[in-house]
Amino acid sequence: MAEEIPATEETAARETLFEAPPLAEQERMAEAILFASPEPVSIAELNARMPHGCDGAQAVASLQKRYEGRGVRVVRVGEAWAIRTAPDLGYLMQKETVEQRKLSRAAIETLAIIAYHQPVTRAEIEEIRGVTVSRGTIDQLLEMEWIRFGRRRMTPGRPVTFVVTPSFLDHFGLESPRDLPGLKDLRAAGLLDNRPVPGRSEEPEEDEDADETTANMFEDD
Amino acid sequence: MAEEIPATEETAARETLFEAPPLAEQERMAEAILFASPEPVSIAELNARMPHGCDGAQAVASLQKRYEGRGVRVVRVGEAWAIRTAPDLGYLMQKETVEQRKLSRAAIETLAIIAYHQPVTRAEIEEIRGVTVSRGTIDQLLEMEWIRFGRRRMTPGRPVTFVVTPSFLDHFGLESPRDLPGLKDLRAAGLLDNRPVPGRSEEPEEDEDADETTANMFEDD
Amino acid sequence: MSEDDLNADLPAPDGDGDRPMSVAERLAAEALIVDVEGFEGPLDLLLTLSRTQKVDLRKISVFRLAEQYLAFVERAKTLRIELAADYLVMAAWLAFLKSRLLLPPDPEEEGPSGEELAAHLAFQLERLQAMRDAAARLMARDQRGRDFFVRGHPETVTRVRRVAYSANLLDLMQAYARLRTRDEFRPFVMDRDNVFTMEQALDHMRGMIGFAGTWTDLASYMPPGWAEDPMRRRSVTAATFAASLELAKQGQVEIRQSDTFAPIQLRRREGRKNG
Repeated sequence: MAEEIPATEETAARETLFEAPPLAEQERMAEAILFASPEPVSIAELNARMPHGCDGAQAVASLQKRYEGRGVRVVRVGEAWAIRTAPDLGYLMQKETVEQRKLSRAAIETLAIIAYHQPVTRAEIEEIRGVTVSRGTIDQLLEMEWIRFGRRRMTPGRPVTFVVTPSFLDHFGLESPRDLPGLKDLRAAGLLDNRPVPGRSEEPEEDEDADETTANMFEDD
Repeated sequence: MAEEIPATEETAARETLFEAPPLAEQERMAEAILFASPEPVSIAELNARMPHGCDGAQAVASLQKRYEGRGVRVVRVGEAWAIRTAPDLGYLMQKETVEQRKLSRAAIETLAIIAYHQPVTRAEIEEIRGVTVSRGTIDQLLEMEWIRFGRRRMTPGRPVTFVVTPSFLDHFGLESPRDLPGLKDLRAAGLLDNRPVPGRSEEPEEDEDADETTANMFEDD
Repeated sequence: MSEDDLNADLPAPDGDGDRPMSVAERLAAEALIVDVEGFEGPLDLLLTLSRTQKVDLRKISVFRLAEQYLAFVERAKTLRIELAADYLVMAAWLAFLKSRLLLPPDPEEEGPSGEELAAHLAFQLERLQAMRDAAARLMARDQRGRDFFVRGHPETVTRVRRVAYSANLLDLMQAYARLRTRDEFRPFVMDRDNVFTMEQALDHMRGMIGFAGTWTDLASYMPPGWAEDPMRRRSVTAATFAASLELAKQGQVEIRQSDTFAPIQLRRREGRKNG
């Protein structure tokens, strides 16, 4: 990088050895460090992490100038520095604060049955799960737009059926419901082996607990 | 942007209401959104989060140009975009380095075979490696979210296939599976062909299907 | 097993004609034997052996490779090293390949020629090597979290809390697997598809008996569609017979049978014909 500066005598040799990178390069370094660090970075830490001879304070100052008016800014937080979104664009950040929560066991089982057996009626889901399906579970899946109502079944009572939606396929990275792996594939991938430790109760607040323990007993074949 | 079509009276008012911000402003928005998200953001999501009428693709393209040669870069990951530190500055980041999970040789080879031959069935992986693939290997790669189930192969038994994921691309800094190192040479050398074992007739009636599966994904070049 | 044992057992310069083995070759052979556990199957071993030929994989002599492999298996045998079955299967196949390569092709014989088989093996080795090189190049790439980094501080500008439920395909499949494997083990339930109950037979006969003024064969009381399948025929015969006994007990029919195993006949019992 900066090795080509001609210098005289042996001081030059020492200088070259400890030559600091050009300011533009120092600015790049500060930029990468501030970007990757979860916490604001102090000038002292910056100097410690950058190569010998670098001037962290100067690098941050010119970085700050560079980001003026941009979508993100270099801001001072106490004694340290950080990159933050420009405050006027805060409204764009709403989606980042979505709280991810795992689907309940009842919901994921219901969803799995719909995906593998669609179109399927509520009674059929209950028959497969061996427990009644609460209204909330179906409602939740409908609201997430992972399932929708299918055709009515042409049997007495003409019950509605459920099918999965394109947005379900999208979420699970499937091109079509036919691409769902079968039991044989699951076994081959080792997914049928994950036997819970006996006696360890999972999600004790759920109603299907008894159900689960009997299921586990049979899980290995 | 097609908003400048002159319109009359109250339609004009409505147009103004939905006027897209100037490109420089759109670039700022894309910048803020990409900076804020550790995971790649798709153009669709970008468009959904930016005000009506914005062109996320264009904003990202000009943003990418702006960051050329800087300490962080705008990179493409499959169909999405992300900001990542420049790889030549990795040595400054010891503090941020995460302990990489040690992959077994079997897992690494299996991953490479899936990446280069995708979509590929388990039997094909075993044929290439000459040994059975242990359950744990596939399981581990699935769990790391570097591979996922692809379409089923339209051959007898309809076996599932495996393909690599966007998070695999992100991890290895690849824009798309086409950018895998040496892919072209391997293909030119015929080493990615599905060459049947001589004497073993392999479902000749499925020929078109076999074609389709090897061709897909890498088709466009 | 000590080094001396190995050396003592490795005098024969097999594989390469008369030329005695060089020290390096002997060390290599030893390493192979000792490391057999370290190989990932016969193809991996063949690939390692092929390196001793020091040629481009495309120009490899499969014949010589087969000999090397068979020599390896022989040595393992003399050293009483247990080889896994797939190594022995490969040995048998390579012996076959060797004989095919030696003999002039028999026009009568079916199947691929020795050359075709050899070419395929060479292709497999080249492909495996290519995949290993590709894997090494892949792992040598700049990696996320090692060479380049993501944003360390995800923004939390406005905390608009919205709950998004998530699940991945693994969760979904595991849930389904859990349900389905439970299903496979449902307690045994009698399959009632092919069973005709006495109640059904009674209902059926009561409908017909009014017309049976004359002696009629019991078999004609069986409902249609039950005589073809042996399992159903057994069930319907038993049920109808039991039902006819029940009707006789109630005084509604009379039953007769002329001889052992002769057809059973019944008719409606008239109120006036008492006794």
